[in-house]
Amino acid sequence: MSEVIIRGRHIVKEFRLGLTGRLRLRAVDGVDLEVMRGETVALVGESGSGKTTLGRILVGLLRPDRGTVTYREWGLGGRLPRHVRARLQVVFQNPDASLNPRMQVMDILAEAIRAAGDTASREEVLDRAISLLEMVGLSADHLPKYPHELSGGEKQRVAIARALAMRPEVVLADEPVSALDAIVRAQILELMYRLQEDWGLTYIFISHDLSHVWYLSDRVAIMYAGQIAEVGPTEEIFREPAHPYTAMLLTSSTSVLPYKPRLTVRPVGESPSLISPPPGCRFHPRCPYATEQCRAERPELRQIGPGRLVACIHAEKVLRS
Amino acid sequence: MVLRFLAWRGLQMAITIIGVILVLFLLVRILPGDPARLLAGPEASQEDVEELRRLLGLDRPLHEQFAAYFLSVLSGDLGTSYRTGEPVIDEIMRRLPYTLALAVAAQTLAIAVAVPLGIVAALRPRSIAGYAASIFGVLGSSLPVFWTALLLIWAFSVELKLLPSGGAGTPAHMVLPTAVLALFLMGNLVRITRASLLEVLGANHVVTAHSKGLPWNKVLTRHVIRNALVPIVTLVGVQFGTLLGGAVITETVFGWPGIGRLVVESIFVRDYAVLQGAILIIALFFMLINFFVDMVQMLIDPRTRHV
Amino acid sequence: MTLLDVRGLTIHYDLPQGTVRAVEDATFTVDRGEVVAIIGESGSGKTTLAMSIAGLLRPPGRVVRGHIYFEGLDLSRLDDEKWREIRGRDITVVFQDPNTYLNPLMNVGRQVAEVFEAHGMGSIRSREVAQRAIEILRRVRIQDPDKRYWSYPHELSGGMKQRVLIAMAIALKPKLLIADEPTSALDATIQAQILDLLEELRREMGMSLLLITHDLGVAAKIAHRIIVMYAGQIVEMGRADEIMSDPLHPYTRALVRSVKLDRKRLLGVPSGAPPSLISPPPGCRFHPRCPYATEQCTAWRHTLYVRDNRRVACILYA
Amino acid sequence: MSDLVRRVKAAKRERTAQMWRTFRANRAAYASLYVLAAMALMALIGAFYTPYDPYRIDLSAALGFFSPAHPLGTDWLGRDMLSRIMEGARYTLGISFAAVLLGAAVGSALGLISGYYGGLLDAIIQRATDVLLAFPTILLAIALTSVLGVGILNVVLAAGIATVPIYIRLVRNLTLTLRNEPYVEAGRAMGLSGPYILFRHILPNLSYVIVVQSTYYMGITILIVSALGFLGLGVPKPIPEWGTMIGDARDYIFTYPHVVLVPGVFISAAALAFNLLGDGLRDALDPRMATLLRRT
Repeated sequence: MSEVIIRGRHIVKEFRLGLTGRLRLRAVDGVDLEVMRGETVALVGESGSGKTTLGRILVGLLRPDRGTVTYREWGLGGRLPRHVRARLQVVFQNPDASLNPRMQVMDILAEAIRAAGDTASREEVLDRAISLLEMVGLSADHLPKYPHELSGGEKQRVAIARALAMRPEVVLADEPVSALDAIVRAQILELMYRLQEDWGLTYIFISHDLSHVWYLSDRVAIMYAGQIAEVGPTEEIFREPAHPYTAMLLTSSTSVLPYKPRLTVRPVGESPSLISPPPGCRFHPRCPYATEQCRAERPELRQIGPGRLVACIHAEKVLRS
Repeated sequence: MVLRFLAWRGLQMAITIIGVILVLFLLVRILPGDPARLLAGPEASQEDVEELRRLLGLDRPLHEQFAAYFLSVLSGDLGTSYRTGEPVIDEIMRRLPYTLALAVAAQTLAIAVAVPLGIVAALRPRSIAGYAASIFGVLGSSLPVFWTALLLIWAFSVELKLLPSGGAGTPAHMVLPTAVLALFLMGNLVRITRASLLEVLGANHVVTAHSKGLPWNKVLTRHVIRNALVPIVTLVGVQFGTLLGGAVITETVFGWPGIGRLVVESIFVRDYAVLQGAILIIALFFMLINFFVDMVQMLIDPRTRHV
Repeated sequence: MTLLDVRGLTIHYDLPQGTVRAVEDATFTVDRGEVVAIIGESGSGKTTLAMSIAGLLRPPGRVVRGHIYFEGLDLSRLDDEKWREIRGRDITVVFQDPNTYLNPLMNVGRQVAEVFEAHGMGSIRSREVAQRAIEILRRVRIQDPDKRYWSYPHELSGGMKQRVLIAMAIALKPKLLIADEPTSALDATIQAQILDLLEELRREMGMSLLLITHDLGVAAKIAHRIIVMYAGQIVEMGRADEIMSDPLHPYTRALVRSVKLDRKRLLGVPSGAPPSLISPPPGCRFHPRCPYATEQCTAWRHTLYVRDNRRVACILYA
Repeated sequence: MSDLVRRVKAAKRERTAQMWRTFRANRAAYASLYVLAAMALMALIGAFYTPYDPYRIDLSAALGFFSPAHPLGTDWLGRDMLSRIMEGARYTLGISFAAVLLGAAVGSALGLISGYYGGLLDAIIQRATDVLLAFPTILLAIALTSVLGVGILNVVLAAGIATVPIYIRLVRNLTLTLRNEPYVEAGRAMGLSGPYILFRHILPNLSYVIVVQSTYYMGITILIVSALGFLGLGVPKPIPEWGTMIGDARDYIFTYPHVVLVPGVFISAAALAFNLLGDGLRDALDPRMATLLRRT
């Protein structure tokens, strides 16, 4: 369980904006994160927190500007051998855009099956496509369909089947259910859970919905303004947040959670601009615990318990209150 | 912000202008035939031609020739017309007012007819205006200009004897060329107006305007038409730019002494200095208008002010 | 006490592919000062219902049957001019997506000021109207309202834009505010602030709030009563806490189960998706997905049965 | 098994059939298809058979109006107008078609490369496009023919090159959008190669837009080609390219307007049909394209 398979060190990613690329938006700013085999690690944060960018970097879809990412013995920065690339797959948020509108489900799956190197006869491709569809709760009847003939949930199931065709070890699921209706959301989350149980998948699960995180994840990384605020086991973090931002997020959430967080932090303010973030701790303008020191120094991510890290100098105070 | 934008656009335009001058320079260089021989005339002796070649600097390497050409263009010297012996710039300046007058008249007429027609067509698709708009919309851009021009001459000059068939001088001379050009412009203008208005009518902010209880006429003027103007202004800019140089055919048919006709004349008499100069001026105008359109766009649409 | 009384409201969309039965036989009331949430999945008809109450239903949508009484006045029989007076003053709307519901080419202050102009309180150019707009912007906690007055929508964050939309909606102290997914495009911490603001304004002004949402969590947080819609019909209504703790209708049960997630369990939510509203299944529209469905369900006619404080449209409770 | 394969293929056919049904519902576009088919047929027949020799001068029959012997009349040299129209169809339509093909192929290829690979190549292509876009299209075509001289191939080149920058812009912008589509990113995650993604995922989604745009450009190019002919910068005389016919006949407008009227009707009909066909194709191939086309 505790075998680290993806290791991200001091990851920095900037995007250039404006006509001349004069403005730099630092989407991810010095992040360390590890992903363990067979676990689900959730990246949680609001829009602009850098969770999507970080997720893509962790599976080698984006190259960091600084820092290193390794998957087992391979560095994720340049081109990967095909069989390694295949082991890191993605499922995206928007089911409408994640399938090529001109391809039938058959072609979509066949492409993935061939790319996985499972080539062979047409019959075998067809067999494999059907078994993939059955794995995700669809049937051979879906093979002739075009994406626009599928419902949102069905599209997302096909996208999952396409990822599974590669026989991945790690799947990055970037808000896979946020565009769906409540019941379909639950269906897809349940499917993800079952697939993980059956195939020992490792998930990097990006979400802003805390009940989904609660359902699926073993560990959570709370992100704020391009940095990690807090990392740790899901249950511990939900019960005992150590970062004031985590507490604010839990207080704000309308998700139905089994218990209220111990600490209530009234939500105020908005996330800062990543072009010119506040100095020191980026959360200090919204933080009820902020002191002079918070305005001046960037807090380091430090260990406060087994597997728990937090980037707040007042973490002990937060935990006690 | 605005200053930065201006600087950026200015730089972009400068690069484009250099490119345009280079293209025009090369166009003449790769012309079939020897420019020195052309200038000297068929009767000139071989020595005279060589002499002229040296005088014109045509014996020097290409990049030196370009540098010389470029510098003279920058100093406002577009060369001399071999036909009239006059500076090219003088000839162009004499023609420009005619082209401008025709372009302004045609564009104004097109806007005055097409924009209201497009608006009514969007609001009442099943009205007479709606059908008229669809007909104008496809017909205007499908009829060849030279043909409509000839048909109008036939109808109004030959049969009805109401208007002169060509030339310039009185306001009556302007009527037919203006009408021909305006009809051509109207096709696209009606279509864009109608489509743009339909798009804005379906936009969410219009629902908000209704939800305030705002009267329909205010919703229309403040929230629909104004927003629909953005693509219309862009198209008008492109059209006006095209008119300045692209009214070649109308000017030719009606013998209108504008810059477009100058282009055609100089092609036929192989007066390449004039051709180069005229096209350069047209391209400059075209770019200037695009720039101006961007500025107007910034006035209408605050989102474009942040770049 | 009753402010809004909707009776047998039926709305259809006439499309080339057929008639969409978007809302069928909707009957419910909203009391003064009450927060009622209409909850349903996309395509359940909840937005259509809200739009028709606000008089913003657009063709091809049309009210086929039923009445909407607002303070005893039948809104479904109102002419355009009378509607215009009520809309924006007595009944107002806050929309889902703050990015597209504001005019991108007009500064936000003027867009708020237009509400005053629309109801005969002076031109948007007048200093007095501008001042009132600034006060309203201050009321929805926009900082530096006199500076923000001149901002264009793209210069504001999503949360700020939503505050501007709320400012328009509360400017004339409405009796009924309809909020259509007011927070679903926003981040959690902003969403909480907006919900707090709405609740605070409702108390202060004594208005009623009709909340349209797909998010049971949002509904549970601020609504007194919840109305659950499925495929164009009301399937259940009752007190929010009761619905959350003890859902009766099989659809409501599935819905509640799908938001009250336990860690890593099989959830047992029904498969399938809502039916087409052009040719809905006969009888109970949920029966093809329902674990309790019997023969009778296909012949059943939509009825809301009373059970304690609850109304539920399922033959199990007949 | 084979039953499934059959169903997959049937669904593919059904999708095509659905497009065809949408297209046919647009009556103007459907009618245009017939008009264009008739014109193409006319051009084809014209290559082998015309009622009269289109180049034979017969002054005794000069300037005849419509008659059973000469359905479209004769011109001032007594040449049969119908025969000349049939002969000219090959040139006007053929040259326009070749020019659009050239412009679309070169422009799309450059736009695709520019948009997909970016970098220095993109910068160079973009600056060159800026320069070409600084000239009004018709002027660019005129300037090119004046350099290249009269000739069929030269008209194709001039009219084709004149549209290249417009295709580059369109295709580049679309490529930039498509490149970031999640299904393209998923393809990258699967380890699909750049060229494969380009041809399998980007190009097919682009191709519909290129086809529709090219249909519209057929309309515009017919006008440009005939305008060049009208000015005497097109095909060499005495080839009866339709625009050239009008240009040669313009002095007779005062006395015998039919010599101008007839070729003009054909040019207009062809241009109109392509414009209407474009609308029909746009709606049938992809309803979302209307916004896509306008945005770029």
